[in-house]
Amino acid sequence: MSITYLEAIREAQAKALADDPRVFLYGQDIGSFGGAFKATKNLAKEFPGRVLDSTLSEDAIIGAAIGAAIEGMRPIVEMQYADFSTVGFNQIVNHAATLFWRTETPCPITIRLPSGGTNGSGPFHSQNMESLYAHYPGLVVMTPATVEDAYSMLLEAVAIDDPVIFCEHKYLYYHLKADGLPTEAEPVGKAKIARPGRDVTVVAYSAMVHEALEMARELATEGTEVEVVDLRSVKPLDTDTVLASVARTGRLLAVGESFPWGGVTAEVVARVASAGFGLLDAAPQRLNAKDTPVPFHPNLWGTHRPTARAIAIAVRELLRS
Amino acid sequence: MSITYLEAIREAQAKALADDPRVFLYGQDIGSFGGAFKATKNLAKEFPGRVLDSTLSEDAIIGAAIGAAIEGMRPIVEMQYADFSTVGFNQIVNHAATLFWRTETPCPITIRLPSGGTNGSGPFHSQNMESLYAHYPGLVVMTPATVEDAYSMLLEAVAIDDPVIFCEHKYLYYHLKADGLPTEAEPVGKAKIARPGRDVTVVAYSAMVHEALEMARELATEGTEVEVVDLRSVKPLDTDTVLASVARTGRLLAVGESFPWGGVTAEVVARVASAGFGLLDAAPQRLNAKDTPVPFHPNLWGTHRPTARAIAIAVRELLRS
Amino acid sequence: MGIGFGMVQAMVTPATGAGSLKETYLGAYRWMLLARVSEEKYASLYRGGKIHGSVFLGKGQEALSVSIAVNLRKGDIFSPLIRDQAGRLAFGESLLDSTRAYLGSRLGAMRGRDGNIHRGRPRDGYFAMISHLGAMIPAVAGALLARRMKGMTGAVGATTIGEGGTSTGAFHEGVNLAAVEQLPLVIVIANNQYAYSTPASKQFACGDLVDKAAGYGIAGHSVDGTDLAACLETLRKAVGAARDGGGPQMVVASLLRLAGHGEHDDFRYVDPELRRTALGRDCLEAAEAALLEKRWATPKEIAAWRAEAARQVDETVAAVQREPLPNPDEEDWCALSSKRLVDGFTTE
Amino acid sequence: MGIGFGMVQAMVTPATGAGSLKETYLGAYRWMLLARVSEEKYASLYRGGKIHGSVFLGKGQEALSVSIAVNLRKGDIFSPLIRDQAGRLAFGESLLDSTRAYLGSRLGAMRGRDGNIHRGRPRDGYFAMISHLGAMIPAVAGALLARRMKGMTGAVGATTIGEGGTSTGAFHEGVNLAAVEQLPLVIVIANNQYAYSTPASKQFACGDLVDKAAGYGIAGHSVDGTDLAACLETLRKAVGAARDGGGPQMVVASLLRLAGHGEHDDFRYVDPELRRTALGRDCLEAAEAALLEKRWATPKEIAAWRAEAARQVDETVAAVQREPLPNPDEEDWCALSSKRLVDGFTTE
Ligand SMILES: Cc1ncc(C[n+]2csc(CCOP(=O)(O)OP(=O)(O)O)c2C)c(N)n1
Ligand SMILES: Cc1ncc(C[n+]2csc(CCOP(=O)(O)OP(=O)(O)O)c2C)c(N)n1
Ligand SMILES: [Mg+2]
Ligand SMILES: [Mg+2]
Repeated sequence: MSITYLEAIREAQAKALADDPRVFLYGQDIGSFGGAFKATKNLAKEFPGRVLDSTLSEDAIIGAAIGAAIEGMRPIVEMQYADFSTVGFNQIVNHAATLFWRTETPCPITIRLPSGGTNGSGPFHSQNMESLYAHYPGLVVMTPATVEDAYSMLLEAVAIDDPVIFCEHKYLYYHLKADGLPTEAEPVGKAKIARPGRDVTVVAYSAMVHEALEMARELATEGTEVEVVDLRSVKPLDTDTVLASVARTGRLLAVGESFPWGGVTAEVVARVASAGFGLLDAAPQRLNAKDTPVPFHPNLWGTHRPTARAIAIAVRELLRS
Repeated sequence: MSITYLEAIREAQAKALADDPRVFLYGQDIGSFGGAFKATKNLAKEFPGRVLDSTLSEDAIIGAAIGAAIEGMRPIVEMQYADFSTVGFNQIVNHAATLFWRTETPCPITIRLPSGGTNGSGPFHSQNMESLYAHYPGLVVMTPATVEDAYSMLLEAVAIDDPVIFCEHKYLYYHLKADGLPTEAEPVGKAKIARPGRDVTVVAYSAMVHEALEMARELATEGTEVEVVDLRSVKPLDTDTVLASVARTGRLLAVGESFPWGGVTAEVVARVASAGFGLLDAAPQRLNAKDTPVPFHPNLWGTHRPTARAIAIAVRELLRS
Repeated sequence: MGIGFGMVQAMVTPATGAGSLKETYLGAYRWMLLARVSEEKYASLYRGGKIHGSVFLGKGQEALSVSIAVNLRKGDIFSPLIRDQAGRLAFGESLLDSTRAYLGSRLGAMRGRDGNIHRGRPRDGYFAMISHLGAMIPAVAGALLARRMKGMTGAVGATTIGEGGTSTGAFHEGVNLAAVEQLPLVIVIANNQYAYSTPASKQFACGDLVDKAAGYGIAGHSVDGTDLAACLETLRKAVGAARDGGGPQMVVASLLRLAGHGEHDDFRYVDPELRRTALGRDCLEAAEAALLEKRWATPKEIAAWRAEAARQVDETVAAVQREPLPNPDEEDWCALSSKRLVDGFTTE
Repeated sequence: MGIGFGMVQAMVTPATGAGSLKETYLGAYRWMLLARVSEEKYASLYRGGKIHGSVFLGKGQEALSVSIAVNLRKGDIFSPLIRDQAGRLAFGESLLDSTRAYLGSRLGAMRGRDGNIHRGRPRDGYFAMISHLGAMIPAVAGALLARRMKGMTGAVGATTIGEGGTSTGAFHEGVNLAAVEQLPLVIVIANNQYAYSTPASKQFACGDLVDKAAGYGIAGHSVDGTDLAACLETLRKAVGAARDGGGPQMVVASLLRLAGHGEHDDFRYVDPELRRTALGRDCLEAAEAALLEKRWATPKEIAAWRAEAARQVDETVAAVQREPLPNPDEEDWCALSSKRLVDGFTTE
């Protein structure tokens, strides 16, 4: 059996619904229609009354999920696109994220954000928002890069008593496949060596892991062994695994698909520079998308986002330094 | 004549209104009441019809300012507290910030964000949001630390053809005083050496500049010469001035009042590590607020935010490394 | 010492139940009195520099606020806002909890992390507002949605907002969601004529805010917010209708804020004309006058109740002032309940 | 070749002016036809893989959309949404501009940076929507506020939204702001019964969306969105009332979306019953039938107009397909207009 990243997300939701009566799904068009990307296909039929179509109101959707969580439920909310979570931003960062700290009331909600660029999606259907949410205290931010992680991390997200921002990458939805669903998983908060190598560490997450792996395969043909670290979650961020890798390679490139100012790559480089300065044989580097909105036309988009080719150039440069 | 940081903000708005008929002010309670902090005191009377009280609708306030900017006006918007801009977040990051890039239509709006912690203000009236806005392309983010900069940078913000997030610090409003208003100013985008020193570079901005200066005065009595760099704007961020300072001192501590994950301090450390690795004699370090919401009670708040004392500890540690 | 859930003095029988009108009125009156007296105390502590942050008073809005709470039952949800001291107490918050929040006691529900009006005990159905106006409405709606999913029936949720708050997108999305889902939600709008300094004429253009109810397809009720009997009756109807499956109920009360926006504010912007109209009537004084007129109480009784309220407040404040303040060294500085997921990286 | 501002064929005299009903109707019909034909072409290009991203059609909504634009004048503002191809063209957008946006031509107003429905030329009063529904309403309101401040009078702004979009907070805040400021804003709500797959019954609980107008204190108009004559007349009234100082006007049109949400969508979720009701009538076919019935056009003329529209569309598409595509090396990759303020730090 072969299963896609998207199907894994569907299966995780099905399992969460089956295993725990407190789980329900909430979002636009997720009921009988099965969601804009079909991540909830058939779930409304399989779990009557537990997959609810919402109004077109992101702020109220998140607010309602918080209220339901206070009542002991464990909602999984789908934003139609990550980009639309800007409209529910306040409820996420000021209500969900502060509730436990302020009142000792847990807020176990999972917010699924279909994230990242795809062909022709343009400025408002391509954004990566992990860095914004990770900046705020009180949120867990997951960024699965594999089918297995999409499945197991989503299940873990639902089990966690805190609000989880689940950044699933649309570019991986249909193309990324695995042979089956995992039965066990690394715990959230642990990064993973996606490919071992001794010459340079490339830290990536979500879709960028695959660009990094493609680059690593290419550079392997030239005799360069790239170690690719998949962060898996960006908050918490597993500094130890990154440092251990840099200890082996002495060189670091952090790659992210979001905008260049701040964000995951800045955090990774800053942590390594602070805590692993002595491990570095060369200046640590970053590669991000360009500092403009995400362009609509594929000709532009292909340059805006980091690709295997662009990463390869950055790695070669880093190896020369 | 002595003038406070808050009065400088008022004077800058008065001058902008007087100099340019396209300027108008828009926000909650800013009309005859003069604003929650009195930053627009008397301006409604002095400039009839150009200081408008808005509805209690942050999203629409920003949206309306964008529309007015399209019509050639130059609105200055006051959010009652920076924290409430989360409700207008979408209009800021997805509409104002993308307008020029998408349509070649400039969007000259200035959004004033009364920012930062003060005694007893708690989780929802203390936030620093510069890092969130700086992450998005298409915005200029200013963080003045002095009375002079509050004045001249606000005037420059109004003159700029792009949306400016103007983070003014509430803690400085009443206490920070200068002898008068400046007649000339460093351009936006240039950082400033707030205090020269040869032993260590402390990069700060906004209220943290003053904590850093206090720390520097204290350490001077122990014979340590701290160089304090005031970033002035965090986007653009003047990497050159920071690097030049680190070239002199070999040591870097970046201090910010916001939450620890990502943000200005990560960006500063990452840039210096990338572009100035060879200049560093020790691992660059960061000091931020703690990773919880901003606490209400002063006993907790005093520990949550970086203070001169906490910075001193971090600097001493850095000097030992 | 703390007044709280189950306290005898004011175990108000909900007006929907068996209690006589007199009992209900008297009970409500005494909560109003306690609210007024406690807030006066907080205001004086604030002026004396003993309270950090802000103090917002419900002066003039006690009749409305208490009428919500006395019509709620155990198991209902109440999500108050900044002018709801009366409703909070009547819903079951102890004076101790309230005072601890203001003074930042380490022993209180908020533990000095958050203060004053942001307090609550969400798991007891007593929600803790965030500052962003309108944000609590969808939260209460979601809680009611959850109860329906759990098969729990018969409970209602009530939440309050000012006329200024009706201009927020959160208000609209929340009320609309509740309407579409036909949830037992009572939305009480206190039109106290000002949002901070902004007059109501700058917040909405409809003749009466209750005109909004039809636009959401929900029931609307108007009431004189200075008249305790009218408030009790209107809320009885509205809460009852929600409980009986009538869907969301919007109650619009007209009144005037009789204090500054917060205690830092001298509210000079309030039109003096307005203060002389019926809107400017003090609901507590009006209730007292009614009590005397109906001979439900004597002046002496009223004086005794006020003295009793003052005694409780003073005692509570004195006790809380002896309590430990928050201590940064005892904080875990962790915003997550899942401690294992803390992002523990720090460099100092 | 491009149809655009001032083109003779369809210089529609606004219905408010001197033009006869026949002239107005005929002009509007021809814009509808051009919209339909051009969108059919875009859809076929999409299916052929020649268009990146999505294609959303206004099929069934042309009568409503065009009626807005033909009632606007030069100097007015139009902020269309995803189903407004007819209104866009009638407002003065050239077919060339439209086609360039879809095909991502480097020469178009959007230069391949943004595509399809997000296009516009804001400085010409033709706003460029962001995707987030409701967000354009306050922007148009703000532009009208600015004009008032500048002392410009007589202009109106019109914007459209679907019934789904009325559930957003942005809609509420924007309409309310316009109402409080009494701006000459026409808000056209196309209740096409679905928001993507979600039926209208899941978006609002009022009987008719026009019930919302009273809640904002603004005028409301209802119209059969499948009837061109009715739409022209209703918009004539609404735009005229806004222009004459009547404040915001809310127009609610009932109709049915006759295409998928986007061209990727087979809209199987649409109730077949509904398609057979009056709501499901194709406004273009109905307009044609009316033209014939009134003898304002012969079948031959209609066929010729359609052929002419197809020729224009084909020529435009062919021309645009020869135009250069965006080139990343020629981009400045700079989101600011103030180039000196670019945050130029990159490490590669
Ligand atoms: C979204 C948002 N914007 C601004 C504020 C700041 N603020 C706090 S109370 C208030 C006035 C509220 O007026 P109203 O809703 O009428 O309630 P009232 O104070 O009159 O009881 C404002 C503007 C806020 N809390 N939330
Ligand atoms: C705030 C927001 N949330 C979600 C979406 C995704 N989305 C695009 S169109 C659409 C349906 C819109 O329905 P309606 O407003 O009725 O307009 P229609 O498509 O029927 O013309 C949705 C959910 C969006 N654009 N904006
Ligand atoms: Mg009010
Ligand atoms: Mg629709």
